[in-house]
Amino acid sequence: MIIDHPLLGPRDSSEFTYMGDAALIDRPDPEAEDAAQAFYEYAYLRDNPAGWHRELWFHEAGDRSWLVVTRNTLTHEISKVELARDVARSRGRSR
Amino acid sequence: MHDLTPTPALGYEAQTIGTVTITENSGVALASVAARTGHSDTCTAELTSLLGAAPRVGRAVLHDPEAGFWMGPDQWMIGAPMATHEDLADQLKARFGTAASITEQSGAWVVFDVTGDAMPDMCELLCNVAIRRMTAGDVQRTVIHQLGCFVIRRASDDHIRILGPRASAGTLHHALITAAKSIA
Amino acid sequence: MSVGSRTQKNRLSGGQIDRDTALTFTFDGKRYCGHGGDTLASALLANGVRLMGRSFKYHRPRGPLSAGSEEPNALVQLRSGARQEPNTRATTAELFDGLQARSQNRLGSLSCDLLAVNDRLSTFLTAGFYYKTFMWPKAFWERVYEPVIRRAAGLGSLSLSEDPDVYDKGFLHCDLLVIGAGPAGLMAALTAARSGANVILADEDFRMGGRLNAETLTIDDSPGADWAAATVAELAAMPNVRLMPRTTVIGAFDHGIYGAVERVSDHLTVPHPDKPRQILWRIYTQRTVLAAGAIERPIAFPNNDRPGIMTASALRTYANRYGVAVDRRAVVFTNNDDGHRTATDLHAKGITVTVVDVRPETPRALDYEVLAGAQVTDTMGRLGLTFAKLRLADGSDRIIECGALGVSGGWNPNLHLTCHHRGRPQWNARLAAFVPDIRPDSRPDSRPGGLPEGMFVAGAANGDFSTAAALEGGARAAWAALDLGGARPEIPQAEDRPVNLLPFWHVKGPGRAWLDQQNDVTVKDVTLSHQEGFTSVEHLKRYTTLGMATDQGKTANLGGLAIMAELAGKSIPEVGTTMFRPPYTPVAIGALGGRHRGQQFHPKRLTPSHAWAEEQGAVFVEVGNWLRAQWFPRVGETTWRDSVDREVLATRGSVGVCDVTTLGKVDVQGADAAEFLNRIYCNGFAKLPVGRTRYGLMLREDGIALDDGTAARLAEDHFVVTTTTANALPVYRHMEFVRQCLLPDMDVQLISTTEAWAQFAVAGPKARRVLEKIVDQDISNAAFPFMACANVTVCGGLRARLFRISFSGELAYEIAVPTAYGDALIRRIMEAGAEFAITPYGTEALGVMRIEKGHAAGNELNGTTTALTLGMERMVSTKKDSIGAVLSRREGLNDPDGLRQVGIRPLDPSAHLPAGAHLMARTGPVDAAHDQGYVTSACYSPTLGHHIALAFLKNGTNRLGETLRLVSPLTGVDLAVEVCSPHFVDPEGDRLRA
Amino acid sequence: MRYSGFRVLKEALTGHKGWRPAWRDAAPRPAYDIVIIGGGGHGLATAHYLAREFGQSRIAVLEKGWIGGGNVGRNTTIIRSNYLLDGNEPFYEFSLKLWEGLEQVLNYNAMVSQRGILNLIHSDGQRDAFTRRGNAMILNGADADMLSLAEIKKRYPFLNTADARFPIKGGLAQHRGGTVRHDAVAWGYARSADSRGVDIIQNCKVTGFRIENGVCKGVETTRGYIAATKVGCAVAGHSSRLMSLANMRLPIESHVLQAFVSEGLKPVLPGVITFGAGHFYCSQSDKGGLVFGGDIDGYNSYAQRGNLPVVEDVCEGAMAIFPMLGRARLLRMWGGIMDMSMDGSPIIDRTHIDGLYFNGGWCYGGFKATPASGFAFAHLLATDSPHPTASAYRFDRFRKGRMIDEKGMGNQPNLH
Repeated sequence: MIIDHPLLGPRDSSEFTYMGDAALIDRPDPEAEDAAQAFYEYAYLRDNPAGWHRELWFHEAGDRSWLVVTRNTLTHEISKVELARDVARSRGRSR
Repeated sequence: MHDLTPTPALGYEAQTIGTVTITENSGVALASVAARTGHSDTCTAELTSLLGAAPRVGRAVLHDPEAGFWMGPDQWMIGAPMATHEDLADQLKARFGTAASITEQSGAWVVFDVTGDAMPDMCELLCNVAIRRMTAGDVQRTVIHQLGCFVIRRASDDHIRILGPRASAGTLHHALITAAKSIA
Repeated sequence: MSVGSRTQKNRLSGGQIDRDTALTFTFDGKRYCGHGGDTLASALLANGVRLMGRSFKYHRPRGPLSAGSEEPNALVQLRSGARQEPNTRATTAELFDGLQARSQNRLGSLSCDLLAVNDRLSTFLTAGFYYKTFMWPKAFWERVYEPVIRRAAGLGSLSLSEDPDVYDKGFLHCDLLVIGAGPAGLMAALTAARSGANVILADEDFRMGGRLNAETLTIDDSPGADWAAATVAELAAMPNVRLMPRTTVIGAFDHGIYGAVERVSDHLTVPHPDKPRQILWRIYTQRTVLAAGAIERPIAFPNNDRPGIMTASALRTYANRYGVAVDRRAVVFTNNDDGHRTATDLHAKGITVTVVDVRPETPRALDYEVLAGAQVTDTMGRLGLTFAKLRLADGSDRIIECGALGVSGGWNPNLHLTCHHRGRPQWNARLAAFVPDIRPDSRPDSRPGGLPEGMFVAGAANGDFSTAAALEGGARAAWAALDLGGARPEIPQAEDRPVNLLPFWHVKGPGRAWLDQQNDVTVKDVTLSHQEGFTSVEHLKRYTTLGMATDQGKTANLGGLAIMAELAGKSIPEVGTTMFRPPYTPVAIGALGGRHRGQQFHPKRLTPSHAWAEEQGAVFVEVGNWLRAQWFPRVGETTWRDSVDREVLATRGSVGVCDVTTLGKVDVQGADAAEFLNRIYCNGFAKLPVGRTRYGLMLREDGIALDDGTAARLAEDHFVVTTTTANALPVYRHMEFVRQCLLPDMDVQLISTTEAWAQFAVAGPKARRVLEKIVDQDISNAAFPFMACANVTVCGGLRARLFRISFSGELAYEIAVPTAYGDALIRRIMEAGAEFAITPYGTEALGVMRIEKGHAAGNELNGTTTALTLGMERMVSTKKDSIGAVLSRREGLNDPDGLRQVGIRPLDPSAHLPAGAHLMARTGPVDAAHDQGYVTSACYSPTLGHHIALAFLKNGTNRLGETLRLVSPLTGVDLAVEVCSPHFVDPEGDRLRA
Repeated sequence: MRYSGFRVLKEALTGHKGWRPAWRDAAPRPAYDIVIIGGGGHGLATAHYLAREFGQSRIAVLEKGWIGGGNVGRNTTIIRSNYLLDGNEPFYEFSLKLWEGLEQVLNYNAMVSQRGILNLIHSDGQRDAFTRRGNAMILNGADADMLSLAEIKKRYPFLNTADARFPIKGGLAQHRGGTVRHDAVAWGYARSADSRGVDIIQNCKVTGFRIENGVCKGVETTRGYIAATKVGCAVAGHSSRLMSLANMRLPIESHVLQAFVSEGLKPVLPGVITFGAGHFYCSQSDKGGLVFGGDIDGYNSYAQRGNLPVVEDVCEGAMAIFPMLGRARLLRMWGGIMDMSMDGSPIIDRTHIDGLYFNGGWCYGGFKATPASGFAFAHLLATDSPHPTASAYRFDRFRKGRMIDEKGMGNQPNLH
């Protein structure tokens, strides 16, 4: 597969390491009442869609960026690639 | 002044196979510069004053004595002659202060210069870079025989510089020699 | 009379062979002569040899069915010795001087194969018979039946010695990849190349031109083969074109990546030294034109598998391209006009030919016999065709003497690669064949079952069978693929005959009619398969093995489908479709392995002291890709234990040194570095003072221990984190994930510096005395206490890092210098330590000392242990958030009866404790249900004089002093042990602080 | 109709007129006691054991395509019970024992071949881990044998021991492990279930569950509504898609695993062998093809195809230990959809919806589990209590922190 890196352009997926659903960015609040349940769902439950999937890839043999890749799990077509850091910020994560 | 002598990663003689010459270059001091949060502009400015320009994404600035290339977002690798810049990291720290995180990298890398007409054919057997599309100053981090390497297209058309992990210098050199023989 | 042609009784005039080069070769030991440009098959046929192999199941005599890579029958064992190469298609094997080939899958000689008895038993050996028998008596399957079956099965054999040839892999990038160099492919390549695009043209054949080399038709009034040669020459002269003959594109992978195998040396007696036999190319292309042509399909009729019976186009190819008459008397059996083209060409070569056409209305021929409405109903000839039996239009029978029978059931577009993204071919009734699915919504690759992204199909592969249509289609495909504007390219003049065909699949009647010739699948087998309910195409394939042979049923699948459709009373597309998976043709495993063999399988990582350690005669061990000194044998030491015990005692007694460069090192800088580590480690780091080091435990988010190590604070905004050797990469990746994805606004920067620093542990009571001679600064206990760290200088000013940390439990330091100075430093340390008899120690002694201290390592951090298991529960801070904190509180991970780390010592001091042994109650049953835990690490402790071990024991912390039974049934160990503290040596840690 | 050598002879002599379909191509009835979704190995085995062992009747198996078309028809055919953890080993040993008597039970020759499986050892750490595992196997009543390099070389003389990057130091063998003709397993179970009255309904895709007040009443299908007292789901790689119809999210990701077969060759490999320092395992089928595989591609996929890097990785492993394979040719590659669970172990459990049961999360190890999975699922469906050997395969183990993590890789499915 080829991942169109937002900074570097097309790169072979073998340069990357895969982690999984980009929902892993949305780490729950450990202080929350339902933290135990929230962390259980966060760590273990997946939508696992047959179709479009937002997922995390690490450019291990490249610029060491974590990327959020939107890929179709039925066809492997990739429609969007973003820097995970930008996505994380846009989802309200900071420090 | 200390009395320890450095040893090169391999210390092999330059080797010419067919038209390709492979040379270990142990004369390069290296240090990385990573911009602290909110200081990328300061870093860009400093890099410009140091190299004449801040290396853009996927590019190197082939400048003397210091040269530099882009490593990652807000991160650059600076290289300079070991003879004059062994303390490159300290020099850079002094220059960038708290605007950047400086990390000494000299020991981490083995540097090979590969030159010759058949260099592109050799690259095609080594790594997944579109070598014939690369122009002077293009840099790509890639994989050679499972090793993470930087491939830098130097000024002259038939010259690339390869930075690879020093501990695997032997493996990397073997891969280069094998490929050179294969296309010779 | 050309050289060597005296023996070639079936050699005709003409063809694209070099009659001036005589190539001698052997088949089953007999010497023959052929010419440059021959394949093994064409050369054997020229020599009058039709019998080339035996079928898989019935061991029927077989000769070539085709003249290409779709060949099911003529498989031979090529070359000899370590280069022996099973199952090679004689029809594509390029002839070279000294070629050795042997027939395979036979018992006895090829002409007298004892296993041909299976043919006599064929009525018992029908499809799937083995599922119904061999079940009694039970034990007999493995003891009797299976061994016999295994011996009989299989085709060729491997040499069993290492492949002496090497293989390369490479990467190519282009704008347009053209697959197939026939009229369509050449026209596509030409069109694209003239537009300036970077073009790769790949063809599996050693001579480009495709069918044009095998036909007599003309392009622009010159022979097609000449036009092809001229076009190839023009392309070869263009800098933006790469011509790749002898290159098979094996698969279409995601996003325009194609695998291709270039046979660099297979046409040479042996490859040139240092040159590969083959190269696996990964071709990265924007667009692809598939112009792979079409494959003629046979018609099934009784005994249609005898040597001499082949596709009509194969007969034509042998005559036109190779100047070979399979026999001087030929019959062509056809259901379409193309069969008549074969007859015409054969006749022109002086071959007596009769056309048997199933159609009542057929083209006329003046100079040879055409039998309309006739069929071939049977054939004769034990080892090769001698007679064909015909049923004429009037119902009468006729027997014709012939040694060659060409069969044409129509052509199938070669759409293999269009299926690699699970594209489903569409049925085309006019051609009675499946054609690629080129419906618009099948591109881009937006739905399963579409064409591979960026692929365009042209020529016969697309169902355009005339030469004119191929040329036009090739040009159009390139035009569309590259989105070229301007004037359309000029298309040369060529024949444009329409396809004229009456679908006809098999001749009814008694006797076996073969569909899959290699796997011996007959029409009867398909009938039985239908009768037993295996009617879907998937069931048919699996039950009868139709299309599962080395040719993937390229000539067989559609026939099988057609028969099944007939039986099920459905249309062919209703029954199913023909799908193909990569590779297009079988690929040498060596080519896919490339140079990653032997010592080069994985890279080697050498420590900075490697050369020095070798001088010391160290024994090395693989730790991941690292080579580390395991121990340093000395003269007189007979076992590894002698060396390891000495190294441990010397270190604990005086001082030892060990290269610990392999530990992962991550440079953590930035204003928020401390807070960042506070989140990464389960224990606190925010308040760690500058100049101090702290042991840290990292958890995964699921609460399980990920890794442990130390973090040294060199400055307010600068830490150096160490990881275990094995986890260096995963931990760095994890830290980057937390940094970029969870805490994106923290001011922290990470760089892995594992290899930038050479690091040595200097341990033992005399460690300080040694380092005082090396470090330029004051390192007295007061100035540099336990867990201190600092940037220092050594040997008069070399920048270095010093950490007072200890894995061994002794007074110890780790000293780091830039890697280039590692070799010099270890030598200097040895000099400085000489007066204290400093002893280099390896990973074994390191392991012994850490077990003696009860430090966890890889065997304990096995991905299922928690801080609690390791006895570090107090480290998990409840005051702050850190990765893994929340889920580490789950009940299952806090079970009071859960596993806890303990020490184990044998009651009998001479007893040996094996790691991996399990713990049982002193009395009671020994089984899984009563398992109490297991031994993680064990060693002989020279310090204590007996074996010791670390173990995980249920509720272990509260069972110190208890006697247990340690069992290892696997290795026959069963002994009594006592549970004790895991801290065997210096539990108070006084030595560390000395 | 009983199969036997005698029957084969008789039919041969009478023109094979007597053979009947191995199973009826049944049409759906309006209602069943138990509906199994998924006509793969596990679903068909479940139906067989429900009928044979638990006296259930009115059973249907719904298959969206043709039976046996999923992973049971696309795998490397290995059976073994060489597991480490108490949650797993008893179950897989139970499965292996069921394999041992399968053909006689089914009256179908699935060619169960206990030719032995060997895991190579390349480091001391690995030896410790395998020793612990071998002991766990024996303590669970299975067989295990630690072999020396010399013993291994006797069986595999052409292993690369001369020039190996990671020298072979020994191996853990399970002699009762081996291979089975995979398609025959599906057909054999189907034929047996059918003969016991089970309706096997092909080309019947489930499009929804009818759930009322937390109770599952039946399933909507492409062939109409089918009422059922109990519905069992066994659809492997498609588990998440199916259960989402009941608004369930699973601790599962679907990944592609590629497998490979070579051209037919005369016998070279006596048993099943796995490389411990790379991704490669291999056996040789009775037809002569080398059947081999390695690691999953590593990304979520339902595409049933993989990519070149993994093909190369596997063949590099092959060349590393068997450099004599260089001239053998890879004939075919395919990709299956693996239901990779969060701890690498399966789930056989009730769901929070009454009458709806789940069997999945088999990762790439489902084939060897087929008999026990079918038996245990049948047990659960028939008795509403877990089979003793499958009592750990519960949904709630993740919430409770009782993962069954053989490899210790944690909650990242592609690492298992």
